[in-house]
Amino acid sequence: SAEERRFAEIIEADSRIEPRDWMPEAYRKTLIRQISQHAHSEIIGMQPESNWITRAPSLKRKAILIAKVQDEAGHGLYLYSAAQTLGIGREEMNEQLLAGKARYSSIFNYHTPSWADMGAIGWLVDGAAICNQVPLCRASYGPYGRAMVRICKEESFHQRQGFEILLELMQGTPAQREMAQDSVNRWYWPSLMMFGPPDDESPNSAQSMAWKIKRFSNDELRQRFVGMLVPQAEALGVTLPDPELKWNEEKQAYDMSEIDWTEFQEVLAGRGPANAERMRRRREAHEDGAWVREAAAAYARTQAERKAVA
Amino acid sequence: SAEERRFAEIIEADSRIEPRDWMPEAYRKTLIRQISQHAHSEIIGMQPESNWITRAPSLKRKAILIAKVQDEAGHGLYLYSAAQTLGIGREEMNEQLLAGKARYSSIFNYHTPSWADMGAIGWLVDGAAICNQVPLCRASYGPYGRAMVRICKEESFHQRQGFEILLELMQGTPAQREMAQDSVNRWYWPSLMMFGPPDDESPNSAQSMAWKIKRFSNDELRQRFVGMLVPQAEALGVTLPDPELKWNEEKQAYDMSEIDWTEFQEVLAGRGPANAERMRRRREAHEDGAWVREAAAAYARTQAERKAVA
Amino acid sequence: SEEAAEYAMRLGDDALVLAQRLGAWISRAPEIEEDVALANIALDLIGHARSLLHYAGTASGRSEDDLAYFRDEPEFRSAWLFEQPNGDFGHTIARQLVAAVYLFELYGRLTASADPTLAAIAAKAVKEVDYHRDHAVQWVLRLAGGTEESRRRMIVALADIWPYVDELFRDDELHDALGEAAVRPSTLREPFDAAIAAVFAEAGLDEPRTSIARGGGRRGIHTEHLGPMLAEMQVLARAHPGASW
Amino acid sequence: SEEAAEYAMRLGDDALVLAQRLGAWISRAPEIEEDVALANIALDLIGHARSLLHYAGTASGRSEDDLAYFRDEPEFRSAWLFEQPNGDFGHTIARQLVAAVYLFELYGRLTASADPTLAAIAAKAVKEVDYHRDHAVQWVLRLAGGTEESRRRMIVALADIWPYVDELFRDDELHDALGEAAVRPSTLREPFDAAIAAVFAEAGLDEPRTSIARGGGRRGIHTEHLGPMLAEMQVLARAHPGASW
Repeated sequence: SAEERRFAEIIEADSRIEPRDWMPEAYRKTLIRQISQHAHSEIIGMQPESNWITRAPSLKRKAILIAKVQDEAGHGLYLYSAAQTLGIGREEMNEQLLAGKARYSSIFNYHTPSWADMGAIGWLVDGAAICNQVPLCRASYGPYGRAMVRICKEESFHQRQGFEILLELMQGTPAQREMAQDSVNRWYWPSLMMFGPPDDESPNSAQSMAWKIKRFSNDELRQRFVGMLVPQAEALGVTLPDPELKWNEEKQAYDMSEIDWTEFQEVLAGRGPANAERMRRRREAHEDGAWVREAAAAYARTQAERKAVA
Repeated sequence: SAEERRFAEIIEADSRIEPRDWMPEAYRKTLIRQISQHAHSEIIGMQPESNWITRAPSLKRKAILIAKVQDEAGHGLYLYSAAQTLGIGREEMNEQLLAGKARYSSIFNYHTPSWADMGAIGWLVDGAAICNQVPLCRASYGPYGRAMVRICKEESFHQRQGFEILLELMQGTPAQREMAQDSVNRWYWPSLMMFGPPDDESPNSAQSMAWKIKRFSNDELRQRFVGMLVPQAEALGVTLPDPELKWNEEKQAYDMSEIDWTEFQEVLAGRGPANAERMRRRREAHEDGAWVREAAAAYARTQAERKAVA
Repeated sequence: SEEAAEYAMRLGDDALVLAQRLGAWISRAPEIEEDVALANIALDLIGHARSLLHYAGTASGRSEDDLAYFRDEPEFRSAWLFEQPNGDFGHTIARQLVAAVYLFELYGRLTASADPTLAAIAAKAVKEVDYHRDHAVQWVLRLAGGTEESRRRMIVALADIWPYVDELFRDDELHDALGEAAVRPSTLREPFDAAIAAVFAEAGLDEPRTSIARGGGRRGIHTEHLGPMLAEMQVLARAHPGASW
Repeated sequence: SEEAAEYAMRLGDDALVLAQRLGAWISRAPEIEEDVALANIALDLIGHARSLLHYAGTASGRSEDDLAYFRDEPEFRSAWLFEQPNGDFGHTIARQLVAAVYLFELYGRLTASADPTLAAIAAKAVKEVDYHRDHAVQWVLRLAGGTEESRRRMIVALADIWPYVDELFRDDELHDALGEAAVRPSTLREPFDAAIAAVFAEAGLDEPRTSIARGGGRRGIHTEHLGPMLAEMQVLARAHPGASW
């Protein structure tokens, strides 16, 4: 049809699809799934870091941490808005999350037992997120691409802050250095898993790449990320916990140990360290806040009626 | 009337009035007021000590403290039962407390900023309570007198434990000794106020003594208490914070500085350190527990109906 | 001067304690927009606390973190209002209303302080607390004018918080000693009452008639809420004395 | 032996962490009778913790208080169930149900331990946890069979707690090493399931179908709930190292 042709042309031209443009139903569904998953990840992702807001060891770090978690809430809001342009309501997305029907990034099912995790999350998790997300700034769906531009800017700021936390620890006392290394040991592999399964086992990737929602394969992005980490780890003085990790001149890529994909599958299946905690906290915040949201809605209605009468 | 005569005879004979005996309405009201106030004091009195349950500095002390607060809950329950024999319901007493219509002992409107307060409360507050309460074991109203026998036994145990906490602190580090002395400084005067206003300003006392609910005057009890404290303070090595305190051979009583009765009146009028906190906690526990009590009542009804049918 | 340091410490502790309380909301708020808003307010307050405690510490060679993490409860100078527990969202809003209206009046006048450091801190802070005030007022209106349940909760929350209002407006020798460098708290009472009365009038609320809590925060006397809060706030810093973060 | 000490530490930490949680209820329970009952259970558990940690410490010359107050989070050996927050009363009861049924089966078998100290501790404890079990069961029946609201809350609470059941029944090398001195956790699963099934049948509840939490408490890996709890529990003891109380 003419619509389909026009859609294909826009994609072909690396131009943007906008909310009022026609789009294939599968494209819409894929985007809703991906954007809402991304939004949920920002929201659930607040939890592991909020764990240290009340215990942050200096006022400067407390402020930086609050600002970071606040940014995540903000990212969640932009992304929910972007998803809403595709015709799904925020309440519906939230229900899907609470019912376990919508996913969020598995990385947030890990715990943050130590302050150093505030550094490792910034350096590794936000670092991996950036590698994943920078290409999304050119995503074919306009509202998503534009949200990602804003988000990526802030994420790279977060990554630098995480690096600084680790750097401060690595230049500190033996206990602080140990704390930093332990945290890197715990977060390194989960952060590599953030790029998703190896290319030959990633079923949705081909279509997403054709639609220019996605622009690089999982393994390409993972390689790029590791390449970025290696010199930074040296600068920090931390050891990346992979004895096989080294540059392969021939392949022009890093050799690495095989990733433990059963771990990935376990967390995905709900058996990660913190899946139950994360969902409980979200549900309780939502339920405890119900009376507040109802009050705000009722008040807004009354005000609108008054204005209508006046 | 014959009833009045019989009542007077029982009182005269130092025998006990029992729930089914006739009694003057004023006697009943006085008792309800006094017993429910005493019950409320036990319940509100759990709060200042529960403040340290989660932070008690050794497991032994944690256990002793929990046991003590538990005893207070138990005393509250006996006393509510005793009051119920006079024809008032527990829910009604609780409503009076939450509405600010029933009192509790002002002493519990003081805070417990330090661990040493667990010692000072036992030594001074429970000590004063015992002096007040031992005579009540002979109170003319049977259920009250019997409840007091049981309570007094436990209170004297608590007093000894409080003394031991202070003794341990006074034999400890300089910081611990300072903690103990500071706490005694804060609790000494409020504990003396627990005996109530001076005899010449205590309007209800005369009738209560005639009815043998009360058997010694406020000032008599206060003197007895101070006489008990002086040698114990010496044994502890703490200073009682009254420079005027000394034995007066002539009067056969202790001279002491004048008590600051405006402080007493302030706390009584709701302007003590913790009045608002105490009532808020009690109200919140009651409200948060409403669904649980309703469930228990509904379940009991269902079970009773099932038994009736079977 | 030592007096200016003490004064800055009082204001700094108020801000720090309130920021710590608000920080505990983040990721638990009734809606994401409120996670953002409460985080924003907490951030502003930490900013104020840092400036004020930095200034308070210069006299004695202590850093903002020395003051925040290595003082014990009796050395904290915050008023009782700020350490009151978060409670439900209504309690947090009631506490915010009182805090923000008070701080707005205070910082507004402190911009004219004879102490240039305090004046500069106040000039920045007053714009921020103006936003906090607006945030609290809007929520009081919404909760009081929302549902029956929200109105009931708002009224309970205001009654629970009101005993802690009085302490904020008490003068003591420090204000005498500081003269034009400080703001006399008693002078803020009238504008505070007027601002609150306007909010209550719009919300159809009566001013709560409650007892007045004794207070004593300015002398290091606190309610039973501060101790456990400090235990959590200071635990990591104290486990690594001398470390830098 | 070192293994027996490690085993005693696991059991002792379970008891201590749960007692600390229950201690926070006292003066806040839904009725005074429950203040008494929860205090009673907390007291029993502290008793168990003291005996077990005393025994655990003898090998390394540490006292029960050294172990309770001067270990950091990664040295605690409690399972994740016990550190779960109190939540509403339903959550506390759900946690109590699992804990008490598990501990009853465990201590019942541990009375036959080849280690006479553990056997003696278990012999005393089993009678007490029998009461805890009865307390929890009665409340599950009341809440499930009470009002609509209480039934809804009980079901939510059980679902929130159920992920933490599995960890309790996992064997590891320590149990191999201890042989007849310890109880193999996996052997308790069947009686646990049977006891729970009976309660659920009477209460008209289905067993929650939830995910299984990973656990790791026995290796010092904990949820985000333990850290803040320890900060509060240990604050005073750590402020006065070496002091006696």
